[in-house]
Amino acid sequence: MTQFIYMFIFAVIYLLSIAVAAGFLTVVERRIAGRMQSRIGPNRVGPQGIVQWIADAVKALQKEDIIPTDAHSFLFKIAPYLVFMGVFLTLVPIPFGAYTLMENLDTGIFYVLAMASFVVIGVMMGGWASNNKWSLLGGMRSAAQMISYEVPAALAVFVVVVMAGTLNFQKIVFSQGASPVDWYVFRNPFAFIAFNIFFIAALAEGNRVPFDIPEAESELVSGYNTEYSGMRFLFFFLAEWGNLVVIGALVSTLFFGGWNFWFEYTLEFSVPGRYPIRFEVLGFLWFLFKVSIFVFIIIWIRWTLPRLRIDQLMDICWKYMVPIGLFASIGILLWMYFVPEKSLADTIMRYSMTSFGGLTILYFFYRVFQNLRVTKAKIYANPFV
Amino acid sequence: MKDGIFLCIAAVTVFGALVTAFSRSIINAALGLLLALVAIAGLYIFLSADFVAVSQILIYVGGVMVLLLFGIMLTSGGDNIFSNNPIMGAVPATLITTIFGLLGIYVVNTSGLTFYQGAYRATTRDIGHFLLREYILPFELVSVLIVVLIVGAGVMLRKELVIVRQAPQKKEGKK
Amino acid sequence: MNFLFFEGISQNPNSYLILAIIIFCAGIFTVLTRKNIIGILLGIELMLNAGALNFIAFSFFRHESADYSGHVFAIFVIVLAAAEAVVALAILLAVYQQRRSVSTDDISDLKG
Amino acid sequence: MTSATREKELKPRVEITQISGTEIEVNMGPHHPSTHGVIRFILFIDGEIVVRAVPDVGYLHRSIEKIAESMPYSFFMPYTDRVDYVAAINCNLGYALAIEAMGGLEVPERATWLRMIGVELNRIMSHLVGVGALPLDLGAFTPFVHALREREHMMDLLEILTGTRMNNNYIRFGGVCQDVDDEFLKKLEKYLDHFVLFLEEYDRLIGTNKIFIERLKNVGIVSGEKALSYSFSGPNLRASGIGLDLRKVDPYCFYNDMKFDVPVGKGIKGTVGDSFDRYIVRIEEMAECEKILRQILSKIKEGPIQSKVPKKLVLPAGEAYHHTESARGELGYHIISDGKSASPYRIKIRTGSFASMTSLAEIFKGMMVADVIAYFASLDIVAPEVDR
Repeated sequence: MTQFIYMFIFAVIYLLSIAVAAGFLTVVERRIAGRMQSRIGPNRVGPQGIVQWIADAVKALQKEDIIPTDAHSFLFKIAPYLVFMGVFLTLVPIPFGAYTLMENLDTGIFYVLAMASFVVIGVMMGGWASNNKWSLLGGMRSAAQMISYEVPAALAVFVVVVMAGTLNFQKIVFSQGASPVDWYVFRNPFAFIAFNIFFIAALAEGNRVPFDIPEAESELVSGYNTEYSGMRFLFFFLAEWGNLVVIGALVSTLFFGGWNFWFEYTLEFSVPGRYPIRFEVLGFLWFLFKVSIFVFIIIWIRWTLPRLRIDQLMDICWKYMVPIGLFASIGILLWMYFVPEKSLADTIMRYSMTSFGGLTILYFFYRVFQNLRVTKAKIYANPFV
Repeated sequence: MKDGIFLCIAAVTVFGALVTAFSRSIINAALGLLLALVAIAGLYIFLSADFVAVSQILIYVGGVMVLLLFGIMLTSGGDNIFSNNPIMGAVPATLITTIFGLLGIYVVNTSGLTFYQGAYRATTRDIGHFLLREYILPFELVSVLIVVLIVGAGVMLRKELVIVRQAPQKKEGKK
Repeated sequence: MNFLFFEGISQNPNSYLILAIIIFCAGIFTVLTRKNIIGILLGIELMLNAGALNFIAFSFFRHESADYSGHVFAIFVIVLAAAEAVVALAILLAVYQQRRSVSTDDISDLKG
Repeated sequence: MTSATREKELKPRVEITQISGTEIEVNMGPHHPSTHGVIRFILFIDGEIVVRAVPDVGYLHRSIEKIAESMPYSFFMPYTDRVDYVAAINCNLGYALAIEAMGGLEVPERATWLRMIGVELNRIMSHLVGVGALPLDLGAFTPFVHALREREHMMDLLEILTGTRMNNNYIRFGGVCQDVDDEFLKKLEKYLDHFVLFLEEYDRLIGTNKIFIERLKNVGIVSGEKALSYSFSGPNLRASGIGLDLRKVDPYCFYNDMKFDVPVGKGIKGTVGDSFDRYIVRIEEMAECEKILRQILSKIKEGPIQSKVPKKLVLPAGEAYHHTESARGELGYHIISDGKSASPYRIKIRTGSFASMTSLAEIFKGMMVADVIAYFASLDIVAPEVDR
């Protein structure tokens, strides 16, 4: 019985933290968007506007909860909760630290892929039940899109699962090291391809630009959540921004070493209580840092790119990402067979991939400064206005 | 506690199945099925089959149910969706169902199987071993089936377009 | 009938088997009473699930040693159910495009 | 691009047969985020494909032409601002030139230069809104804000020039309403230096974006003959490969002396007359505007800004049609005077946006919903100009 009470308490803590994280992310996103658009963004509520999200939430809660006359009211009511549930449940097996996780599920990543399907159902239901043609179009688009992009996402996950030999998140983290050369993304070219595919597919699953056609505000007004208001809209909202955390956490766990922080997790630590608490805290912060980098990249993409048309979206999925994913998943099998771990070829590949990644980042900054020089633009570095 | 949860899940399963069976609107029936499928996944976890449970949700909720809802939404135009399923032939159906039910209870009652106490164990790796060692032939056959399925779906899609190009003329003739 | 086989109702195989019977009967009833083809498909899914539940239950309670054949069968059932749903819906949509109906009454050309 | 691949790309994506036969009638507008004001299309869609489209105008009709009949000629000038609020001075100019031609009024040289500054600045501002709203409708918000930021600077300049930021009501019969000092001209020149850089930056940011190009190329192709038959004018016509610019063909003000090119669509990414051409023509036209402004700055001289105009203006009986090149194409004022009263007998305004609207029903056929938005945004239609 006490076990269930603990479970309940932890669930509530998770729920609150995801709500806070999602709310905070909306402010962060708006501030970043403001920076990118030569404006300030919300900075009035609280210092630097960091509690703007509370004001937004309170305002949204005060709104009348409108249910359209001819809507299927039960489905209409339940859809946002299904979507939120789908996102929230994916957090269960994701490790934020050696012990900071809800349940070390044996089916780990497979479970996450499964829970994402609740989102599809919820979005479809919401779109259909609204009795609005734009919503219906949005729901249909989103179902088609999410189901399609589950295929490349699963293929990319397959690469990691083959390398780790397990579906379990914690074991995936253990089998990667702390330093960049040990991260899966830099282990071999196929894993690098898989990372790219997974990241793009995750963007599409999370309905983020450039794949946000289900809620394309310039085409479908607001897609599946057109008719929603108040509390129910807030849940769609929470799910969308909670999804950012989930995507970031998944990418950094699967490809970027998770919470592993510059020391090796030895067997000695696996005994409960032997693991130093400072390591746990450092690991947690390190993980959050990685997650926030990916969240930033996602936000950055959102405020940079236009969205695709639906046939282009499907082309990208089925003509490019699925074949490339298949190539990567076959390639990784051959790689694992012919290049044993810690062999010379493996080591060379790790270091060359890592330096390749580093050079890519350096090249990016070079290009940025090049562009700045050509256009004679100025950087305003101070984030606090 | 465990029993209580089990009873709750069992009740949800039965409720979902009954909604599927008796609801008049097809969309409610589909929802009932969704509920039953998720609850059955819960039952699988009680039976230490967590991998199967997750597969159930991944494939049924993420795949089959979405397809079914798609089908429902595409094929029922607006108004008739709530009332297009008059329960027909209820009496013979009830009869047949009762016979099957009684048969099942009789079999369960008189099977005389020996049961052992089950215990929870992690299963993913073992299922993998079973699939790729003892059931490799069915596994590969399923792959072939799925390839046939993909090709077949593609072929059907092409056919649709061909049929449809002639369709408007036919319609005019009928009118 | 030894209803309380082991301690606790959730540790009792018969409770799962009877649950499977109920689900199966609901599936049969659905198949027999629905006019809508999709409705019939829903019933078939229920029946398949009842079967899979039985497989898992037997795998759990019938073997002392770890034998996952039941699980494997259940996975096959799930995969085949998905395949069947895809084919059925493809056929259904093809029929719908020609007939503008998904009712079994309207699709009776092959009836003698 | 080889001819085979081009042919493949040009083929309609889906043949317009009844694919599933279920047409849904959706109502895009009058209140829709991407119809820019209140324009309405009734789209009959089949899945994502538009089978039929019925554009519907008139939701922003304010009877401006009728109002003109009940007031003196000069009182109507503020109303012309509201014909196209994005390029207000352009609309002022057309009206003023028509009246001046009819009444034989003189315009001082400096006034004409100032008019041209206002018109060209306004044209740039209008095109900025056009090329900003295009990525906005394709889902990218940031370029829109960047374009509006620049427009904001120009509004500051216009404020110095005309006294207001929007709906300037700058031009008077026989002149302009206020003069500027040399400081303004210096500011303008300094701003133009910045604007060239911005334009290049903007084009690098947007015009080379893969998704942006993919969304626009070969979408909504309007060939040259088609464009003429739709009575397109302005940038939309020039994007279809026909270099017809009223500033060159039928020059007014001092455009005769100006050296500038008329950019035409060349189909650099796809086909001549596709949506990308309409984008790139506007970008190039802004660069031309910048050239014109520099020439004006080098030629402008001191002098009076207003000629003598009778208090009560009564035009001789007859009619006149005067057209100018506005930001959205030919802007023509057809004025009929009965020769007795101080107000026009009838005014008819011909606008570019309304002409562009005529193409929608035909072009939308067989498009995807997303392309509908892209095509419509690339036309740069402003709702009040459609309805007046």
